[in-house]
Amino acid sequence: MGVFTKIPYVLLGLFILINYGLLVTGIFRRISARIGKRIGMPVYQPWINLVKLYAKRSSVYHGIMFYLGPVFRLGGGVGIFLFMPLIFGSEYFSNFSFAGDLILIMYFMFFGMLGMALGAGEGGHPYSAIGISRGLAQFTAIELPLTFAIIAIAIQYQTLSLTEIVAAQQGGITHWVLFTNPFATAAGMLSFLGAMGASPFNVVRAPQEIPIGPPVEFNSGFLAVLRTNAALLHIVEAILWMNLFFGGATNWIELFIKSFCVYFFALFVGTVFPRFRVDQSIRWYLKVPLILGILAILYIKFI
Amino acid sequence: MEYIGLITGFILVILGIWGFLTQKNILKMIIGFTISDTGINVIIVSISYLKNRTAPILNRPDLLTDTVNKITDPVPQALVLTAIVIGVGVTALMLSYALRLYQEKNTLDINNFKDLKW
Amino acid sequence: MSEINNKNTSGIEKDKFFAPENEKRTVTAPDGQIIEIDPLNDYFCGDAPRVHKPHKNKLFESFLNWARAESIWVLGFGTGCGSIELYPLLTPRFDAYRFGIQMAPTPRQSSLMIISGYLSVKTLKRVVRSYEQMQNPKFVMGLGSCTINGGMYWDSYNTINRLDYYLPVDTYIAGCMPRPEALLAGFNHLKKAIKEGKGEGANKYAENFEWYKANQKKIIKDWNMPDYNW
Amino acid sequence: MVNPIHIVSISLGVAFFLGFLRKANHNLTSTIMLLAFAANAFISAQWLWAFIYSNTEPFYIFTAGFRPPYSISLLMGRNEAIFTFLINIAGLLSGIFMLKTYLRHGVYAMMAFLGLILGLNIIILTRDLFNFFVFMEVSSIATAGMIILIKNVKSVSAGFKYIVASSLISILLLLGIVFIYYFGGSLNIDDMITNHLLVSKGAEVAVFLVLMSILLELKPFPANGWALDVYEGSLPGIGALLSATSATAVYFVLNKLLAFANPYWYNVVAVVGMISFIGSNLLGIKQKNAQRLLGYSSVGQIGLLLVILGFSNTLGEKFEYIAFGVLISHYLAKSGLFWLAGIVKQDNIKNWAALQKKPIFLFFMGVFLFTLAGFPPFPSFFAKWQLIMELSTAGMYAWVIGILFGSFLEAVYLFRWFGYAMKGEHNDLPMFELPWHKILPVVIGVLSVFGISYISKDWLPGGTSLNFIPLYFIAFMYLIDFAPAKVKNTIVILVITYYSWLVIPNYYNTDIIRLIFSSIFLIGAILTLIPGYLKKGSRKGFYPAALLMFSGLIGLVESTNIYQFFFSWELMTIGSYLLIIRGKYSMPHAFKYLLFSVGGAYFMLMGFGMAHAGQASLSFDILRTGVPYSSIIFLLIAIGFMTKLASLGFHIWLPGAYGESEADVAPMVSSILINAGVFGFIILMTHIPDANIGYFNIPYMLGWIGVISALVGNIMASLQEDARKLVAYSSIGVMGYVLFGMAMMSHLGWLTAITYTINHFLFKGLLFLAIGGVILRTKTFNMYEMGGLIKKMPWSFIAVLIGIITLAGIPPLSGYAGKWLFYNAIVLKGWYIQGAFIMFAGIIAFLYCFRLIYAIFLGQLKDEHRNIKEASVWFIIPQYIIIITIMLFSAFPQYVLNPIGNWLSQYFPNNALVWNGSLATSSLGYWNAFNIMMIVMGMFVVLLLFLLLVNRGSKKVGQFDIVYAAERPERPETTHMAYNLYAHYNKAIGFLITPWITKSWDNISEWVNTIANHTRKIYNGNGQAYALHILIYIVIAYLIINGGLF
Amino acid sequence: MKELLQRLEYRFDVSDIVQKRENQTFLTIDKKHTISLITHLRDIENFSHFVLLTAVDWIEDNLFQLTYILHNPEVNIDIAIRTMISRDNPEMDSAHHLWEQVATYQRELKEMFGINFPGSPGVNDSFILEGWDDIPPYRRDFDTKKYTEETYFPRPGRQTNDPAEYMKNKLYPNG
Repeated sequence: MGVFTKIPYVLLGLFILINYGLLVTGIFRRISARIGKRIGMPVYQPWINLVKLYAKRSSVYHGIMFYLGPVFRLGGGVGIFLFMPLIFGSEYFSNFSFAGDLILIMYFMFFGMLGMALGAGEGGHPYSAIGISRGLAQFTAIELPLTFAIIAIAIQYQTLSLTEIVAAQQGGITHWVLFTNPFATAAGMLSFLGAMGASPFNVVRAPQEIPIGPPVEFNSGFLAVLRTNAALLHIVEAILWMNLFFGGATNWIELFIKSFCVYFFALFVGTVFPRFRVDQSIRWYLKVPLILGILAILYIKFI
Repeated sequence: MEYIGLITGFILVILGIWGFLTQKNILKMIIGFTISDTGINVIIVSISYLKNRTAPILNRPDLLTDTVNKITDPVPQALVLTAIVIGVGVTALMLSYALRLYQEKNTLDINNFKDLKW
Repeated sequence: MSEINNKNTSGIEKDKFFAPENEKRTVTAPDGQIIEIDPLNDYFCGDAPRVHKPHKNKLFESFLNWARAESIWVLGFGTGCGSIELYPLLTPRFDAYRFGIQMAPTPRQSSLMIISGYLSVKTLKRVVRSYEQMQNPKFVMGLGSCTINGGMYWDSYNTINRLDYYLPVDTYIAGCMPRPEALLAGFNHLKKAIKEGKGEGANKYAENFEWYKANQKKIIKDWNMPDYNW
Repeated sequence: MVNPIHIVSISLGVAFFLGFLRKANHNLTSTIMLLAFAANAFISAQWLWAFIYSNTEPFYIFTAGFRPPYSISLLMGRNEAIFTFLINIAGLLSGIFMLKTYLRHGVYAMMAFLGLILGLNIIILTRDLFNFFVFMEVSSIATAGMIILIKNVKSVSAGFKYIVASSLISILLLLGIVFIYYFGGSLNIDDMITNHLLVSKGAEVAVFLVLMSILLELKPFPANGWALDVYEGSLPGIGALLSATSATAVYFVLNKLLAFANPYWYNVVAVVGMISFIGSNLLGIKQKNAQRLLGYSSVGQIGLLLVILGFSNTLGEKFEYIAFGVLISHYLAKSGLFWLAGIVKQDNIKNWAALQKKPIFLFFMGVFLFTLAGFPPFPSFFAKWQLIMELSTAGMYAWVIGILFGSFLEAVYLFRWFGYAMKGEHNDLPMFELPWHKILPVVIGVLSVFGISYISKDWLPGGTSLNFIPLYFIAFMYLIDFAPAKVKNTIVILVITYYSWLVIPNYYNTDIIRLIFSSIFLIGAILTLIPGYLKKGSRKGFYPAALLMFSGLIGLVESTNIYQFFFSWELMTIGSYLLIIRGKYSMPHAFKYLLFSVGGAYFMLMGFGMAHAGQASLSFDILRTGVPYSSIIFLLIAIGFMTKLASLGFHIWLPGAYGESEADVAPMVSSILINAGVFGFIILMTHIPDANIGYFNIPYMLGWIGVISALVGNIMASLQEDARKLVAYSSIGVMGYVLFGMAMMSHLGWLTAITYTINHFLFKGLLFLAIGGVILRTKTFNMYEMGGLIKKMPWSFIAVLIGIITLAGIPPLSGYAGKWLFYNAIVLKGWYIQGAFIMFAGIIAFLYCFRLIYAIFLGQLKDEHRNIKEASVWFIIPQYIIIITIMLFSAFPQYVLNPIGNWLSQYFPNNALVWNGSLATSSLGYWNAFNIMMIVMGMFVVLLLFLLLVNRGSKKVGQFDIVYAAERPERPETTHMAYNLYAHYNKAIGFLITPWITKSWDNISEWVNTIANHTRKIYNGNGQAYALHILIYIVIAYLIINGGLF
Repeated sequence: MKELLQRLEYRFDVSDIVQKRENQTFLTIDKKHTISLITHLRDIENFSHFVLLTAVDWIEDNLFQLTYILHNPEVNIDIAIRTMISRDNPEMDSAHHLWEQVATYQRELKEMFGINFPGSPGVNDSFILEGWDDIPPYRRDFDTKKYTEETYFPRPGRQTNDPAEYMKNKLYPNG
């Protein structure tokens, strides 16, 4: 299939995933409200919020990077999406994964982070800088166990291609990395918590302390773009982790269910645990998840 | 007895060096040096000494024949002259140093001239 | 700081409260050039606000208004004692989230400002600044009698009597203090107003900008910000 | 041909004649004296000429009508001609130098001086022992006489100590000579040699006394306190004489007399020399007095000469060359430096900063110091190289270590001194006088250094293969140093362009690695020279130094054997040192840099020596075939390269050296120079593919060092406030990756390393240029003092943005290629744990990347920078050339990486990466650079249009129009959140970067200083104590020698 | 307490000693000796806690009364020191060197009553009122109602009751 014929399918997939991401966000707001014995906002609230933000009549910006920042940010989310095969075995929904493998996706996460950082930096707000410095610092620690987990998977399957990793996990639940290398899964899922920015690792946006961290200056359409990206990015990350550890998906239903479960994990932990300070979370990641990551490699190497 | 000159010379050299190293007064040090210098000279002369021979001065007719076996070695005697001259030169130089040092600090104690060290 | 004040005010009565941080000052650039800094002009945008007309398509505009009404983000800014009545709204008992009402941390991202009770002059300055930093469309809700006519502080030397002289108010909630139920009713009223297209406070503010500004400046004497805080 | 005896007759005659003229005009008398020296020099020169060019037979002079052994005889051979020539020239130049002194002190001083030179001439020429003694004494007395005649308060007591010591020595010497005569029956040296007269036990004692006396005359450590005091106390002119002439003559005599001694004496001489060399260089470290420092250095150099003499049999036919190289360097440099001391008239080495008032004298001093320290292209370099090679061939590694260690210690104090002179505070210091008669000898000295260098280079095997053309050009640049910087810059750029045109195409299609590195070095040179157009004035001294460095670098690439390689390496070191020290506060850092470079170079030299051992060739192949010790060779050479790569442990020089250097020097050294280490590793590792010591696999260890370097370098970079230090630490980090990649010893590992090298060259040059341009405008290095500059310097901002995207490895730019290759390499190699940590380090790079761009360009614009202009166009142009290169490399990496892969497959046969157009496929994954680029660009444009559509009519607001908790910011300084940005990170993992390495280096230097300080306390200033040292030295030597140690 | 008061009387010219509660005594001292009394209480008598500083406007006597309340936590005693200062030139020695927080009270008094405390840090900075240009509002000659009506756009038609009258009528409608 040529690149250009792929574009409609890619756009379709993008549309589905953004909406699915918004839906999941809404569902989770609802679930966490229930945990707090509230009724919670309607499931469709994220759509309304998004419409409202796009419908804001005025907006302010601070400079060219304030414009480009959200573009980079959304580019990061869309980029991960573009290079990730969604449905295993589906030629239509493998996106542009022919151009790069797992490493490309990993490093595309930085694309968005850099955009956020630059845009927020241009805003000139001290809280943005604090938030970004926290976010980046925490992210370094988060990536470490993930790196171990990915290397463990690469050793296990002798490939860095996401498609092949998923392919190798087909054929029953016991073929999932979850069972073939539980340590890698544990390390990966712990870093997933951080990657999702869920509590206890959400000090980056700490609303009470530094109003909302990096996006403090973003308004109206800029914020809308960021929100769109958040919806997309979180679900895409869930899909990535699903592909890595839980056998991927062969159809849309499986994709929805599995990614929902992965996503739910972050939510579940987040509603239960209080927030870490950033130095605490870094040190925590350099303890348990790091050891799990090393165990993952040792496990796959020697057992 | 034939080594008495040699032994005296050595004793003088050692005495001189001993004085040279232990006396704090510069003049006494110089005296120590001249003593050991003299000792060296004595040694040189006594080296040339060969038993039952005479000085290499051909003032007697009998010496003109078989000269080599009748006289002591003449070379050290030539050397000793040079050595004495040099010794005198060095002594004079040292004395002038002593004078200059005394002019500098009004003292002749070697311990007072430690401006330069380390 | 006081000395600067005194020096600056010598002789000129109207400059008595000219904020010292707004004084012109000179700095030396790295290349030796002397630069004069005029803080108000150099650091702030300072343009007057613009009227943003609603969308021409009525139907589309009403859809957008619906979204605006159903997604009210409240600026977390408690101006007076009434803010204590706001927080129960978020508890399971009242659960304002049901109505799409959320707290937002910064003015940039919020659409509703609640003036919760009496408003002293000192706070008014901050309120004006925060309000102006919110993006159009934006709404103001006056909470309690104090915002309506001064309430029990009507003759205080330092609290305003009528909020609508300073900000375009969309909804008042009477009471001293109004209970959270009253607040919910107020929110409903506000939503209705927005859906009806009456939530044009921001445009009203822009249209009557000079009047509002004159009123504000009348009581805020040490005006240390540009006329409009973008 | 004038009979050499006329040297004697002229000197004596003039000396006596002067006695009559003591009332005459001193101008006349001094002219006569100088003419006498000139005549002497002419005689020896004439003989020298004859010996060299017409193979004349050695010429014997017989006195008193007898033939030896019955009379005194003199010999004029080739060596005698050389040495007398040296001594007479030194006499002449010293005479000129001290002209004023002689004019003031009259004929007696001149007579003493003539006596000294006469004595030295004769002890060289004479073949008679007693004659030697006599003229030894004559020269001693003359020296002491000169010291006392030339009234100098300090020197009198030193002179007395001198005469005390020398008279003690003369007693021993005389005793020895007398007993030699007693036992051997002859005083003629030839006689003793040919007839083996000195074989009895008693004769050995006599020989012991004679040789020990001569050794003591050479002032061996530690029995040399008297000599040091004289060096310190006497006039510099006399110091020069003592150091250059007396020592030279006595050294020659020792050489002459060793012929009749028992062969074990060579070992004694070597040991004495080594103790002296290391000991006095150690003590020199603590020395602050310039002349005393020179004294220590003299002693050290003589020690080295003694070592060489001790190994003269081992060195064989190379002995003369080596000894001559070291001796002539010592002779010229030491007398030159003493003369400079006489010109500067500052005791404390810190006050030599006065030289900055006349920069040409700094140049002279530099020439002399580099000559002493054995840097190319000076003769001592060739000599030292050959010495190490020969000793290694003989397997004497302990001696090699000793020599290198001593040389290193010498470099420590010499270059600390040079640093003070170059960069010390000189405003309070008085200007020195510059009479012509003091300048002339120094200038002649400098010219002679160059002349001899030129002559001596060809006398070595492989010497002619050295590329001297760049050096000529450098000399030319020095000659036109007065020209405006712009003119010189143009000339240099044109020449380098022409040179690139000559060199680079040669490697096209033949040697991809050399193609890459020559491009990096030469094109990098051009790019980093472009900002030089900004400089006003003539920028003295910059271009020769820069060219020296670049010629060294390109020399590395062009070198085909270890000799050329090492030569270029040292050239590069000098050049970069001179460049780095130009920074305002960079003196201590440049010093550290030089020490590490010298230390590293000595490790390399040792390694090369071991490799050369037993193999006649000098080509790189001997590394491969240096079988028995190949692992150790690998380790030694690797340490040398690691100092340049600033790997952890050897990194402490880098941040300061790069951070404090000039704005356009920083990119030169950081993005170009540092690659020399990479190139070295490539050469090394392609020739020694694997190295194990015991159970330790050295590349494995190197890999870990790379990991830790990357980690620590990146964390350190994140915690810097100074922009240039940040980038400098990041260099440590990136070089950690490179080292790690190289150490993997796999196809992909190397490909990664080379990709990283190219990337590092590009982005680090870009960053340093951009930041240098900004700093030139803002006049501050602290990032938190900048901010908001994007509005004023958008071009620089874009450059930095591209730079950090590349650095951080964000797709689609070429940094990502490195990351992708890295993952593949790690997994294929099986270095998982290290690999994960090095990826962790790569992520930490984000922290400093963001800090760099945020703190400088984003955030709040400071008041001072409100009217600031964009960085100079001369900085912008090279940046954008680099950016275009990055873009091309990012989109079409296959054109570079594919040939590298092919080249690599000859070393690592499994071609791990398959290229299909722009699609690279490894056994693990795949990567299509061009497609990624296109997709990302397309996506970016679409999203940007979308956002523009959504936010049309957005309002641009001022810098203080931010939500500030309903307040307003008051000052940009307090609003710009940039100081200590990663405080929490420091809190979390700051313990990782406890500077224990810096501390341990500090401790080492502290220990060395303490040892030196305590040891030098034996020189307590008491003349008797010095005499006692001499005696004890002799006694211990006697016990050891007769104890059968040799 | 008694002994303490005796000691104080012995040393200082205090008057009007009124024991309001078992552990709280008010006393009056002239302006000159106030600070030395406070210092004495703090340093000798262990009154380590400064409770408050306030003022009363005795406009009829043309005086301001300053009240300093100190507390001795060891024996749980309060002493309130009253001193009268002239209303014409209201100025008092600063006590901020004894407790740092006194400066804040003094700043407030400066703003609200116009009593000056020379040397007190930041005493001239606005405290609660930003940009106040009328006479200090706590002075009794400041007519707050008039000021409000002039300044704050009172809403027409607002009815105001005197609370005392209103409650009286409501609770006891029959009088």
